[in-house]
Amino acid sequence: MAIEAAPMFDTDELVLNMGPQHPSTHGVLRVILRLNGERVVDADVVIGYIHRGIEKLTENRDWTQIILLTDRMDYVSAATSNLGYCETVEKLMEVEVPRRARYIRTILAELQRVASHCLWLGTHAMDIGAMTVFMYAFRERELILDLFEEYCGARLTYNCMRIGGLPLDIPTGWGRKVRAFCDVMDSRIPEYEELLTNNRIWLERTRGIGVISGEAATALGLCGPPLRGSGVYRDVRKDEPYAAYDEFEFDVPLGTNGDTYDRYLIRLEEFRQSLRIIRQAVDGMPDGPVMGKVPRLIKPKAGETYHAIESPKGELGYFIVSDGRSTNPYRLRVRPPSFCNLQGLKPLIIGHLVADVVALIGTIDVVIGEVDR
Amino acid sequence: MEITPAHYALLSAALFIIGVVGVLVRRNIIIIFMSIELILNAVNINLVANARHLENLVGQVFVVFVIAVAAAEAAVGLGILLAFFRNKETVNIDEMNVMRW
Amino acid sequence: MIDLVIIPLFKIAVVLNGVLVSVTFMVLLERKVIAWAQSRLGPMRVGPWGVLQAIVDPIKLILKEDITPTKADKWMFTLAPILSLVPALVVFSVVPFGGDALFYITDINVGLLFIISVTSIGVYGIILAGWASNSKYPLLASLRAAAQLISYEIAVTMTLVSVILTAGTLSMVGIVEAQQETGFWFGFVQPVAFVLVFIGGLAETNRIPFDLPEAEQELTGGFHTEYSGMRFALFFLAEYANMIVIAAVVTALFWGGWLRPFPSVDALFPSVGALSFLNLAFLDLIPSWVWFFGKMFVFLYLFIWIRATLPRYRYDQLMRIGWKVLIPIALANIVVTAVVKVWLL
Amino acid sequence: MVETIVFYTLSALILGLGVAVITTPNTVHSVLFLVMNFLCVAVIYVVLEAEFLAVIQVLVYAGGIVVLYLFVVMLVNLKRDPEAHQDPRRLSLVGLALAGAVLLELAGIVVYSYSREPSAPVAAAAASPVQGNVEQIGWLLYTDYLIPFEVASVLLLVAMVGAIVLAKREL
Repeated sequence: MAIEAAPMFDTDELVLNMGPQHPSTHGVLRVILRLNGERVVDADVVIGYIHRGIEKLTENRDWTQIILLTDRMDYVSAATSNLGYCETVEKLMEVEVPRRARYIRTILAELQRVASHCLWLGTHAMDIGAMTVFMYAFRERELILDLFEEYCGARLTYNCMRIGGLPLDIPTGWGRKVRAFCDVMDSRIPEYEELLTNNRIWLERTRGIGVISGEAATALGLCGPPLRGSGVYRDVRKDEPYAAYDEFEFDVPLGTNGDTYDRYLIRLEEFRQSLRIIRQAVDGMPDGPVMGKVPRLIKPKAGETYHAIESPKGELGYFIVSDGRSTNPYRLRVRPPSFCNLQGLKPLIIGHLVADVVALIGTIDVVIGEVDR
Repeated sequence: MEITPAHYALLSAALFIIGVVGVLVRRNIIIIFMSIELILNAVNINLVANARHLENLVGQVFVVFVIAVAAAEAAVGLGILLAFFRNKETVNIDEMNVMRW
Repeated sequence: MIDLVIIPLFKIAVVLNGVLVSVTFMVLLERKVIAWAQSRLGPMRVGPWGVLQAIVDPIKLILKEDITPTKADKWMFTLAPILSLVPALVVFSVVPFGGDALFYITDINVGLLFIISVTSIGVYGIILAGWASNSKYPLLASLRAAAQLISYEIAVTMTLVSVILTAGTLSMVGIVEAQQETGFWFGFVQPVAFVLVFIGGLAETNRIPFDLPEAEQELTGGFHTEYSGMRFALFFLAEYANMIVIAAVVTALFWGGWLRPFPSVDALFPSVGALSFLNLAFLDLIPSWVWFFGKMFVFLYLFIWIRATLPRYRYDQLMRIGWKVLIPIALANIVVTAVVKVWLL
Repeated sequence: MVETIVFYTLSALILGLGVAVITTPNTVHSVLFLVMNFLCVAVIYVVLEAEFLAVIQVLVYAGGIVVLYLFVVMLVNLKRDPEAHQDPRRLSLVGLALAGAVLLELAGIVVYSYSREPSAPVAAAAASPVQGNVEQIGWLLYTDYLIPFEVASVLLLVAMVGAIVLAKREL
């Protein structure tokens, strides 16, 4: 902690320790700020407070048990973590996943994206002081959790995918309920927009705050909405389609200014695009099995592979090495989008005020469970 | 016992002296500023007491001016103090021995 | 003796208790209204529709452990909440709740100035709380608070000057009576001043969108981060008492205080015989204090509504609004008022 | 009778708090004592039938100037007590003696002048066209004392500009 050790040479400077216990660091992120008045001169982002060694744990679990561990990484978006892991192992084993399973996976992943963005919108608005948006967004997230509960019985850590397909087919009438949810959500997005998009205070708090250029964002390795907010076209769903994304039509929203407001607009647009995908998937749902032909004992042949999906936070990649002998991975490494996006926090916050730090932690949408693993 | 202007004048004198002692004895310049405020208040008490005694509100008008001067003095004084503190890291009056920095 | 001591003491007791009790119900109201705004129910467990929550909340706060941080300045730490609450309560001594002398504690000829000056002391509670806690977040918050309160106090005071010019008196009762005489509430005569005072009031009571000194998400609660139990409750009381003060002042200065609405319906429609059925004299049957509290309630509701709707300003934006928007408008308002008053009327 | 009690209580408070202001080692405490002192002085003004000044005293001194002091005390946030080491050149005792001499002189003047027969009353105040403390002060300020009043406003403006120039690091 270089900042702590440094002497306070200027009397106007104040070292402020934000977190790990702080209402707005979204978990146990710790940011050490050096302030001049209220302006951030220097910052140090400290992570690791809920490091649980998930990557190491996987080396002692068999391949199916690991799905359960992936739930605990990005705990507000468990389905996409499941999806990424399962697809990586399937790629390693060269298993064919039935089309129906891929459709359902897509629906689950997009519902999860909407749920995760709801949580992001609520907390982000809450950080900037708009408390009602929080409740509105959670109201809709609740509907999604109900859908998940009906599908797999869990509300947060779903464990809802299996290598080679899905553990369960969708319940009867579930598709209709998803359609109904899409209609509800469509009518609710204008409510958020009404409260925020043209709100003068919201504009003043987000426009021109945390501007990052496309080149800088690429150089920092940002991904997901923070990268697209700077106008860089990168979406794994389009670039390297997985699940059933190649069969659906959707747009990838791009920002122009790369500021907090653009990132906000992009996520709002992603709500709409996700709903568009869900509708297409529900309407075109094929019949058939939901589980592919997978050996009873999962034991991929020796080799290594990397596979990425677009989680709500950005590019979620898994790199897996199998030695082909044991029933657990030799090495599993996650490329978590939150961790990579957190790299952008320090350059973003320097020069801004304390209040903006909170807004910027919100705008890059980190889940510390995924950062620390 | 009736309270005469003399009582107020004595109160005023005593407060005045407390202020003077503060200015002469303390070395913390903020305390010295505050002592000056005490002195000004002592004067004000005297003015108001005599304004009532003489049934002439001019005394009170003077107090308004004194308060204005006190406000100006505090603003400029503390501005100087801040500028000084930024350069020398002290508020000790004895270390204020340069005319420029 | 009775007139001089007993009756004022009785009135003071009634007002103090009234304020403190209404604060607890204010909290309940706020929770309920915000809950409705957010499509929730709010407190429902204690009593019918959660009404008794207003009583349970203070009991909880009183029973909680009262912690003093080890390195805090103990005297200051205890004094700060008191310094914060007392001015908020003292102000009520000149608020005219009704037309009759029975409904206000006293009417002094510098009433409005008295309110301004006493509320300006409230800032000590906040500054000292931040300083005495010996902790960085409260200190930052209290520096913010001091700057904010002083800035907005200037704006509000400047604005009130134009009201004083219009009314020609500093007495609170006198101002309401001036509105009775002219027949127009100053809210219609001085709409700009009303808006400025209301915005300034939001800022002085640290309400959203100006709640920077206690911004939970930035400063973990602000100047009262280190407080708990009863001492925290005092800050809480002070904030809500201040809200009631602002609502009462706005009511008295701009919306006719205890006067009934449409004071001069005859003056508005002098020749329209068809409107004679609009005889609003029956409104006189409602006691004056009911009008006062009714109007006050509207503004308190507005406070809560705003809190449920708006995000928070940033510190520099807040200062910019205070100094570069509110104060110039207030000054212009004074000039316009003076010109109109001297040459045009 | 009431006035006597009030006067002596307030005097004791004012002088006690005044002494506290200049003797307390902690500057923040000192500032707080100063506020209380000013509030007591405001009460004295009320006793002396100067309500306007009492309110102005609270508004300007307690609500403005002393907040400024408090602000500065917290900003400079001393790490080293200025009184920590005695400066040999500093002659505090001489200062105290000097103050005592001034006190004696002042007391002498007060006692001497007030113990004499009151001289012929000073010219009574010109009949003011308005009633009430606030109105009368306002009248005086805007008629007889208009020029000083404007000068005072210029003084405040100069002080404001000066304070900003001094305290701001870069303009």
